[in-house]
Amino acid sequence: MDHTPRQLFAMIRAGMEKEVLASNAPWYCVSCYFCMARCPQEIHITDIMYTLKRMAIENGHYEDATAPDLSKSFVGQVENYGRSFELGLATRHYLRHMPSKLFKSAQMGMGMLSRERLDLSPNRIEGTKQLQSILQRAKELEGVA
Amino acid sequence: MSDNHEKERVGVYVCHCGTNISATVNVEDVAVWAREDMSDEGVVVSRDYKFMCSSLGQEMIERDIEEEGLTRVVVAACSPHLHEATFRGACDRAGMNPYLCELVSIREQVSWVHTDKEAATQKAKAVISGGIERVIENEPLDPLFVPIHPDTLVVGGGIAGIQAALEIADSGKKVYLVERDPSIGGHMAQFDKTFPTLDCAACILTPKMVTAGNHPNIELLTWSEVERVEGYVGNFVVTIKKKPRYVDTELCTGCGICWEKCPKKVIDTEYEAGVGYRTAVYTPFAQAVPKYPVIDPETCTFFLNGKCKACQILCPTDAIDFEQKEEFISVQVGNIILATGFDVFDARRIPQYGYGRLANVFTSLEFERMCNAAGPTNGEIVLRDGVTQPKSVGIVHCVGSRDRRYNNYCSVICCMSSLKFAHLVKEHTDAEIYDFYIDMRTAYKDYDEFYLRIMEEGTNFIRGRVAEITDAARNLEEEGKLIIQAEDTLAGRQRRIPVDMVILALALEPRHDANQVAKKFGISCSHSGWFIEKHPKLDPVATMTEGIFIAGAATGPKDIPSSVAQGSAAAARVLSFIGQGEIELEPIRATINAQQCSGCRICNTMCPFNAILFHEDLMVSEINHALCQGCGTCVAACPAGAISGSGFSNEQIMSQIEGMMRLDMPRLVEMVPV
Amino acid sequence: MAEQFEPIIIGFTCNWCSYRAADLAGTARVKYPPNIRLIRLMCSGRLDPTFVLKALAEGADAVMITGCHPGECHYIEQNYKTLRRYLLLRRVVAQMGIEPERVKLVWASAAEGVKLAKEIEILVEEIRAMGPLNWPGRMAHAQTAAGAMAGHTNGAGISQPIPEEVRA
Amino acid sequence: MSRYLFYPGCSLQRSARPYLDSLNAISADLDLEIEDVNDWNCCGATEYGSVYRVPAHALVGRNLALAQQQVNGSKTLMAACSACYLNLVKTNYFMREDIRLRTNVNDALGVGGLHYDPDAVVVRHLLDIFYNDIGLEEIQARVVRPLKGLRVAPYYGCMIVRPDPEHRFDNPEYPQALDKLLKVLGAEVIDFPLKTHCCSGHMTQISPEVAYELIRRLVDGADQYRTDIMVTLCPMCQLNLDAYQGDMNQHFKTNYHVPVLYFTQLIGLAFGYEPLELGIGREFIAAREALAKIGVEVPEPAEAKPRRKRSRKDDPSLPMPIMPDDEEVA
Repeated sequence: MDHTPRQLFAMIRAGMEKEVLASNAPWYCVSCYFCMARCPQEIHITDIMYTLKRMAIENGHYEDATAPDLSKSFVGQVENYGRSFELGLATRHYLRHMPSKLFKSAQMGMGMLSRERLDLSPNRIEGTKQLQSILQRAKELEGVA
Repeated sequence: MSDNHEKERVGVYVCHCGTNISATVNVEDVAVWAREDMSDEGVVVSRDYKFMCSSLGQEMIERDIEEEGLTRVVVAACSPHLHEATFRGACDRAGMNPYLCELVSIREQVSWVHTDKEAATQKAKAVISGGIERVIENEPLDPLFVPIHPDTLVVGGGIAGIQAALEIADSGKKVYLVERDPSIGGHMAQFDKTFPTLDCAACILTPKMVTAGNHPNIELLTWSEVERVEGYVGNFVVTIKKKPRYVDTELCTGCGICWEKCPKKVIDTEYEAGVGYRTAVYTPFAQAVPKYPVIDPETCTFFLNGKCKACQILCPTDAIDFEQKEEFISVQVGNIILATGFDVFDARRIPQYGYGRLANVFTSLEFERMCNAAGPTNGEIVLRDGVTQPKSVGIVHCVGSRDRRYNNYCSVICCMSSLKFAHLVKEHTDAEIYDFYIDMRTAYKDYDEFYLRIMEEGTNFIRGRVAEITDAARNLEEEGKLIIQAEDTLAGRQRRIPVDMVILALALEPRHDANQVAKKFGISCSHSGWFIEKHPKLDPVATMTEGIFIAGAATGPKDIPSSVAQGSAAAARVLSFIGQGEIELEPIRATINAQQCSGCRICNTMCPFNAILFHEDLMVSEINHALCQGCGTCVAACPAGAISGSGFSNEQIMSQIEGMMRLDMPRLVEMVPV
Repeated sequence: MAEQFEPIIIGFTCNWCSYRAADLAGTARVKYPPNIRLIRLMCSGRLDPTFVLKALAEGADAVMITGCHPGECHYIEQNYKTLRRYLLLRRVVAQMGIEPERVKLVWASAAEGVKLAKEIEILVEEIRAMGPLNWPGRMAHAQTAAGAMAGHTNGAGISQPIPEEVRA
Repeated sequence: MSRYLFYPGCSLQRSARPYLDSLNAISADLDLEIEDVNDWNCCGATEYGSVYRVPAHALVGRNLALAQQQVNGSKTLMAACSACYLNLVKTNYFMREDIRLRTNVNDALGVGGLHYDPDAVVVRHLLDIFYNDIGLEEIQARVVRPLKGLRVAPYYGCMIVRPDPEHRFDNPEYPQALDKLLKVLGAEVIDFPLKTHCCSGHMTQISPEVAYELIRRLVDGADQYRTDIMVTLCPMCQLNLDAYQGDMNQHFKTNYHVPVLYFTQLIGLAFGYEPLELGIGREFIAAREALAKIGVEVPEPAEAKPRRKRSRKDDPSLPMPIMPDDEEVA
C-alpha cells in the first residue's frame, strides 16, 4: 500500500489529485469499515475510498490494473446476467492478470465443482432487459453513459 | 406611537467592535441613517466609533449627555449580557438614570450570524429602530438592593470546594461544606503524585482537609446531599439530606476497630477505583476527614440478613446505631458555590481497548491507586495477578476524549498525567514504556519541561491514536502479550507493540447527575454537560443565576492548580458580596395598580414565588417586591391590564415591535428569471 | 417569474435560555438567515399574546416564541404557562384567518445556539414557502377580533390604525 | 408463523449452497416462512460501487423496489450474506439521507417501471432475526443434541456490524449475538478476539499474498484457542477461510486445519438434523473429525475442577473490572 488513509487525505487537501488517484491504497481497501467505526472524526473513510476508485477508473489514473479490472469484469457480468458468475469471472480474471496462478485457480474450481459449490453456466434473471435499461438510465444520470 | 418623541432627546451610538461588527454591518451608514431618518423619532445625536466600550467611547456618550442634553441613549453593540452594565454606568456618571439606556445587540445577533452585508445592515437598522422606540418608553428606575446573608454553602468537598470553603472561613464567615461521600478530598485524595512537580498528593491535600475539618467556621456535612434549594441570591434556603451513617459521630472516636473486625469485604469501586477492597463499615481512606466511618447498608451482612453486628458488639464507645434514619436539615445562606467535580469515562464503552476483558488493561484511576503507597498493592506496579512486574507498559491517551463518538473536547489533564505515569513506571520498574498520543498538550508552567524530562528518561513516544488492544498474537514475539496497534503517523505506518500492561488515560466527563444538579440550583449545563459560566473568559466562576458560583472541574476538565484557583476565585466573589452586605439587582419587578385591579385573583395562581397577596378587605391583589423575581408572567396574564412590569412594560415592548417593523424592507428579492 | 419572498419574523426570547442561545450562536459564528428580529423578555411567561398579534398586525409574517425547556424554567414553571397560551393563541390566530404555522414555539436552552439557528432557518424556509401574510392589508377585517382581544392593553395596543405609507 | 421477505444473494445459489440448505432445513422448526424476492438481481458486492455510484444504488434499488412490491404485513427484508445485507442497508440509508440520489435512483428505476421509497422495507440480517425476533429461548427450546464439548469461535466478519451510523443491532467492534446464540446451543464459545476482523474479501483475487496473511491471522487466532470449528454468517468469509485455507497453508508452509461452518448448520446439528441435510461435508476443510466430538455419545470431558479459592488474605491478585451482567439465558 503506497499511502495510509491519513496520508491520502493530506494529499487530497494538498491538491495532489494525480498522485492520489494513482495511489494503490484505495484498491487495497477490503471494505471492512474498521476505519469508519474507529475514526474519532467520523470521516466516512470507506466511502471516500470508493469515490477515489471511481475517479481513478474514470480518469484511467490507476497504475496496477488488477483490481480495477476485477471490478469492471464483475460489473460486466452483472449487467449481462443480473447475477454474478464466479467461474466466468475467475477464468477471465486469472487469464488476464495472473496466468501463472490459473492452474491453481482451476484446481480450486474443480474442488468447488466436486462439492457442488460452482455453476458451470451463468444464472440469468428474467428481467435482464429491465435491469439493463435501469442501469443505462442511471449511468446517464451519473454522466458516465 | 407614543407622543414622547418630541420631548425626548435620543443619542444613538453604533459600535464597530474593531471589525467584529463593521465587517458585516455598514456602521457608518447606520449612524447616518439614525441621525437623518430617525430625527423625527427623537434622535438628536448619532455616532459610530471603533470601540464604544473603551473609555473614550464611554466618555463620548457622557459628554453628549451633558452637552447635548440627551435624555435617552441607545448603544448598538454587543449583547447586553456583556456590556449593558458598562454603558448604564457611563450614563449614570453623566447624571442620567442608567435605566434610560438601552443596549441593542448587533454583534451576536447580526454581524456574527449573517454574511450578506446589505441584509445585515438593514437588520441592524431594524433592531436599532426597535431600540429607539423602546428606550423612549423606558422609565427611570432605582436599583433594588437585597441584603446578603453572610453564610455560604459549598457543594463538593474536592480540592476546589475545600479551597473555596477555607478562603471564606478564614475571613471569618460561616461555610457549610456538603460532600456526598463519607470523606472530603475528592479525586485528588486518590492520587499518588501530582504533575509536574511530583509532590505527593496526600502531603499537600491532607493538611487542607484537616484544617477544613477542624475550622470553627466550617460546618462539614459529609455523607450528605443537597435536596432542595429555595429562595434567591442573598437568601437561599437549602434543605440538606444527611444520609444515615449508622455511626453516632458524637460517640465515635474513629478508633478503627469496627472496620478492622468487619467480616464483610467488598470491592471498593469508589475510592480504590475497583482495584482494592473495603469492608462494609469503612472510611474511604486512612486520612479521611471526618474520621467517622459509615456503614454501607447495601453490603453490610446485618442489613442483608439481620445477622452479624460484629461492629456493634466490638465498638468500645457504643457508637454503632443500626436504627439511624436519614435526616433533613435546613440552612440559610446568601451564596452557593458548586464544586461538584467530574466523573471518569467508562472504558468499557470502547470494547476494542479490551478493558474488562483483557486483565492487564488498566484505567488511569486504577493505575493511580496502584501507584499510591497506601493503595491496594502498596505502591507496587504489578499486573492484575498482583505479583508480576511488567516489562513493558503502553500508555494510551485520549480514551473517550477528542472523539465525536464520545466527547469532542480535550480532557486537558490526560497528557500530563500520562507523562506522570510514564515517570512513575520508570521509577518503580525497569519496564520499557510506549506512550501513544494524538497531540501532546503540555500547556502551562513547567509542563513542557516535564515532557522533555520524560523523553530524556527514555519513554518511547508514538504519535497515533490507538486502533485496538488485543491478545491475538500474530507471531512469537507477540505471544502472551497485549498488542497495541496504532498508526505511527510520523513514520506513516501501522505498528504493533507487544506490552505486558496497558494504561488507558480516561476522559473526564461531567458528573452523571450534573443536569439534575444544575436544575436544582437553577443554572445550565453546556452541550457537553459542564456547568455554564456567566462568561467563559471574563466571569468564569459566576453563573447566570445571581448568588450561584461554580468552581473546579464541574465547569470543564481542569488540573489541580486551575481548580484551586477557581475555588479561590469563587470565594473572592462571594466574599465581595458578603462585604457589601447587600447586592444590587435589576429593578425588574411587577406592580399592581390597585385602581385597575378587579380582584379576579388570576395573577395569584400565576406566581411560583407566592409574591402576590390578596387583600380580602380591599378586594385587590398586591405584589411583594421582596419576593417578586420579575418574570412578568402575571403582567401578561392580567385581564384588566392592571399589572405593569418595570423594565419590560407593555409600552416598551409594543413600541419595540413597532420600531422593528417600521423600516421599509425589501420583501421580494428578485431571483434569476426562469 | 422567480422572486424570492423574504419574510420578516419577530422572535421573543427568554433572557435566561434562548437569548443566551442566540448569543452563543453569535459567539460560535453559526449562520442563520437575517429575516428574524429578536426581542428579549425576562421569561417566556412575560409573553402577552397581544405581543404576537401586534407583531403580525405590524406586518411580521411569522412570530417565533422561545423559552427554556419544560422543567428548566428560570422561574420554576412559567414556561408551562407559555405553552398553554401558545396553544390557545394558535387557535385564536386560526380563527382570524391566519395560518397557525405562522406562530411557532421553540424550546432552546442556553447551550443550544446551533439548535436555535436551525429552528430559525426552518421557520424562514416554511414561511418563505407559505408566502407573505400581509395582515395589515387585511386589517380592516381582523381589527375587530384582535381589538377585542387586545382591549386591555393601554396605549400601544394594536387597535391603532397603521399608516398605509409605512407598509411595504 | 413469521413471514419474511428474503434476499438470498448470488452466493447462496451455489458457492454457499450449504448455508441455504441448512437455513431451509431449520426454518420450519422455527416457524419461519421465507419468501424470496421475485427475480432479484446481484447486489453488486464490493465491486459495482468501485466503478459507478448512481448505477450501483440503482442496482440495489431494483431489489428494494421489488421487495417493496411484495410487502404484505411484514416489512422485513432478510439477507443472509453480509455484503448483500450491507449493500441493501446502505442504499436504503443513502436514498433516505441524500435527496438527489433518491431522485436519480428512482428516475432510473422508473425506466423499468419500478420505484422505491426509503424505509419501505426494513433490511435485516439473518442473525438479527434469529437473535431478536425468534429469540434465544425459542432456539434453546428446540435443541435436542446440545453441542457439548464443541469449541467454537464465533466469527462475524466486517459488514454485518459495520458501518453502523444507524445502530443496527450489535456492537460494531465486539458484537455478542452470535456468541450468545452458540452458547444456547450448548457449545463452548471462545471469546474470539478477531471476531470482527476482515477475512480478506476480494483480496484473494487481487493480491493473494495479502489475502493469505489476513486468512492466516484469523485461522491462527482460532487455532491458538484450540477451536474445533469457526462459525460464520457470511458466504464470503466462509469461502475465504475454508476454500483458501489450503492455499494459505501451502503459502506459509503451515498445517492448519480449522473447519468453517455456517451458524445455521450448527443450529441444524443442535436441532438433531443429520449433517447431509445441512450441507455439511461440502466444506474444503472437513468438519468430520470435529463433529465426532458431538456425534457420538462420548462422556463429557471432566471439566477441570476449579481450584479451591485461596483465601483472599494470601491472594495478591487485583479484582477484574466489574462488567455489566452478561444476560445469560436460563
